[in-house]
Amino acid sequence: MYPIVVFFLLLSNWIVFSGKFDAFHLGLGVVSSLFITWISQDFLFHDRSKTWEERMREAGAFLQYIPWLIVEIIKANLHVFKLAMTRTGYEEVAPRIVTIKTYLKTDFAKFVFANSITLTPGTITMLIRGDVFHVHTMSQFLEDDLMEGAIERKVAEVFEPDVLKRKKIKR
Amino acid sequence: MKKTAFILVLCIGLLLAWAAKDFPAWGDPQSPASSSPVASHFIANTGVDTEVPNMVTAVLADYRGFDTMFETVVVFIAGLAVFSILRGGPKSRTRDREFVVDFEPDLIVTNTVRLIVPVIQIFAFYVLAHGHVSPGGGFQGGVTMGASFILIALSWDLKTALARFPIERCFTVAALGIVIYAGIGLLSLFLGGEFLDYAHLAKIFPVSPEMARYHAMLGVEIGVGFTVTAIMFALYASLSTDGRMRDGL
Amino acid sequence: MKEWFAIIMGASLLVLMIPILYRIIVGPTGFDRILCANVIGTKTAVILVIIGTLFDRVDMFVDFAIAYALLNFVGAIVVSRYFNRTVPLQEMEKDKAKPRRRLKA
Amino acid sequence: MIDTLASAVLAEPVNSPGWFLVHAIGVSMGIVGLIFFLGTAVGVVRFPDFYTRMHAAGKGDTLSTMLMLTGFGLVMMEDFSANSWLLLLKILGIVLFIFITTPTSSHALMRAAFEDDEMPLGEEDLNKLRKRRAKSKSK
Repeated sequence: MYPIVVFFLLLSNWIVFSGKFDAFHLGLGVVSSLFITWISQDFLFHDRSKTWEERMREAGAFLQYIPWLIVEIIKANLHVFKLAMTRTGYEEVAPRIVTIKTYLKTDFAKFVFANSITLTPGTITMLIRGDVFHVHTMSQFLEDDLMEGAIERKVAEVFEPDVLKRKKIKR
Repeated sequence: MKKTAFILVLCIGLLLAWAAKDFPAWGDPQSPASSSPVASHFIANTGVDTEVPNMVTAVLADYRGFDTMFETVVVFIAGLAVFSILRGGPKSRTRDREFVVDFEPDLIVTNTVRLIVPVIQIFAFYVLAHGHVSPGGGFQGGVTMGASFILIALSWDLKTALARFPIERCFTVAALGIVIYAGIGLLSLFLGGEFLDYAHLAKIFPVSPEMARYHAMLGVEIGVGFTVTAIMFALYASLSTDGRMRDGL
Repeated sequence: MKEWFAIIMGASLLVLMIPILYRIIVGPTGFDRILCANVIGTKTAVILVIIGTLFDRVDMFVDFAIAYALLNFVGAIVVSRYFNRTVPLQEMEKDKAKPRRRLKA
Repeated sequence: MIDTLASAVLAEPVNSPGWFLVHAIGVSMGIVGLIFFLGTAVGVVRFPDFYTRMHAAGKGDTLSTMLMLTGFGLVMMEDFSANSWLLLLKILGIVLFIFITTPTSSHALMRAAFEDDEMPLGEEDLNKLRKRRAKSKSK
């Protein structure tokens, strides 16, 4: 099942690249998609124990997550712009390294979380060791924002709703 | 010392910029390169002879196919030479030292690479297969494909990449590429033409001679792509580990 | 109008690259230089699309831009990996006097 | 065939107000990207150490490149034929690629710098820097 999905993803990719719809070029596309499915289909969809309903729900939730992330990226850029261009902003610069511990379990969720941290205002993930993230921050108030865990909760809503549920019951 | 070097570089740069003003203008029909009889022959006849829109590919893989074939052989020999010098030569000083790998695969980098490696590979195949309509071809596609394997080796370690593409298979694939190229040439030789005269392939395939040249060019490009991919990866694997093929970069 | 937009964008991108070039030349550490080279590499993808607009062959230049963005990423990974490189054992023992500063997991 | 199909469904003359709107959105996206890139360039020069410069470069680079490429993609749309849709999709593909890879490469460089014993700016260094700046200002 998974190889077939990978094959069709690669074929659609080929069609976007190629932009030719005659039989010869489409045939070439089918052959090369088959070849790449053969040599490297295990890269995509690393965790194959998930059901397809789960995957579809994840994809839908992730599409809702993207607009929020884009708003955050714009905020991050305005923040950098403020720090770089104004004198008061420059005085604010007080870099530090913050250590946070995450409750996310899977690698992909951690990856999305780390890249979201990098793209949100004033923070960049520096080092990951297991569950512990070392984050470089620009100034104090951003740090508090990070410790509250808004990004983490959003990522957990997308990829690991069970973890979130269990945590709520514990509380 | 740094300043002298900087001034020297600046002087050479200015000299080159000054010399560049003597070049003919871009796309000038009167420039020596465009007005030579060979160029005008290619420009006039490529479309008629081969139906390939991209003249560069037609010149490279058809009119000067002999040249390109031995370029590929040179690439193959270079890879073989680097491999055998580092691997089989007299024991060098570095080979006896013990190495420590002070690195663990990075979670973010590996996940990104997981997402983009299949895309890179399909892009490489696209570049290879569309060499006759847009810029691209065997060399470019092969380099992109090799870069995808090098990316795997960089983000995990060399062992993971070698498990996907063992070094023995590298040289098999590289030799296979040359065999494909020379095989197409020999086939046209046996069909009554000259070596690499693809038009004669139309005798056994149900296509016109022009389309035979068109498709044979694609086959030749695929051969070049095989060789370049395998040799790129073999070069990286040999050079990054001093030929030991373990615990490298 | 399209051509003028492309020309103005390209010219201002080139002007804005001057500060980044300054950081490449002056930059106290090697990492600054790599970082700025990476920024310029990303912007080169944009400039390739602009050149494509000027020559009216965008379909062709977009391919170059994809390849350039890709190789830029590979370059950043190569450099970052090079600094975690394999160290010969003898040299590492020599270095032990100077402890490596690390965060604990 | 697909060309005729697409143009039959989405036929609209090039000079209509709808097209003007699309092109205006593209141009303004490009200009906003340019402004963010100005922030990046100034930040790269002004910030005190490698890690803070990485903040400027990593964030500004992602958004400004994305905005500029999307803007160009919109400006280049002239009809709704299949080819121009595919071109827009290709450019959006580059945008997606940059969206995934730039944070990753900035993380990788940051990690490499940290493991190569390049220490981030501490509190004392910052205070020293501020004092020096204040002194130069009073002069």
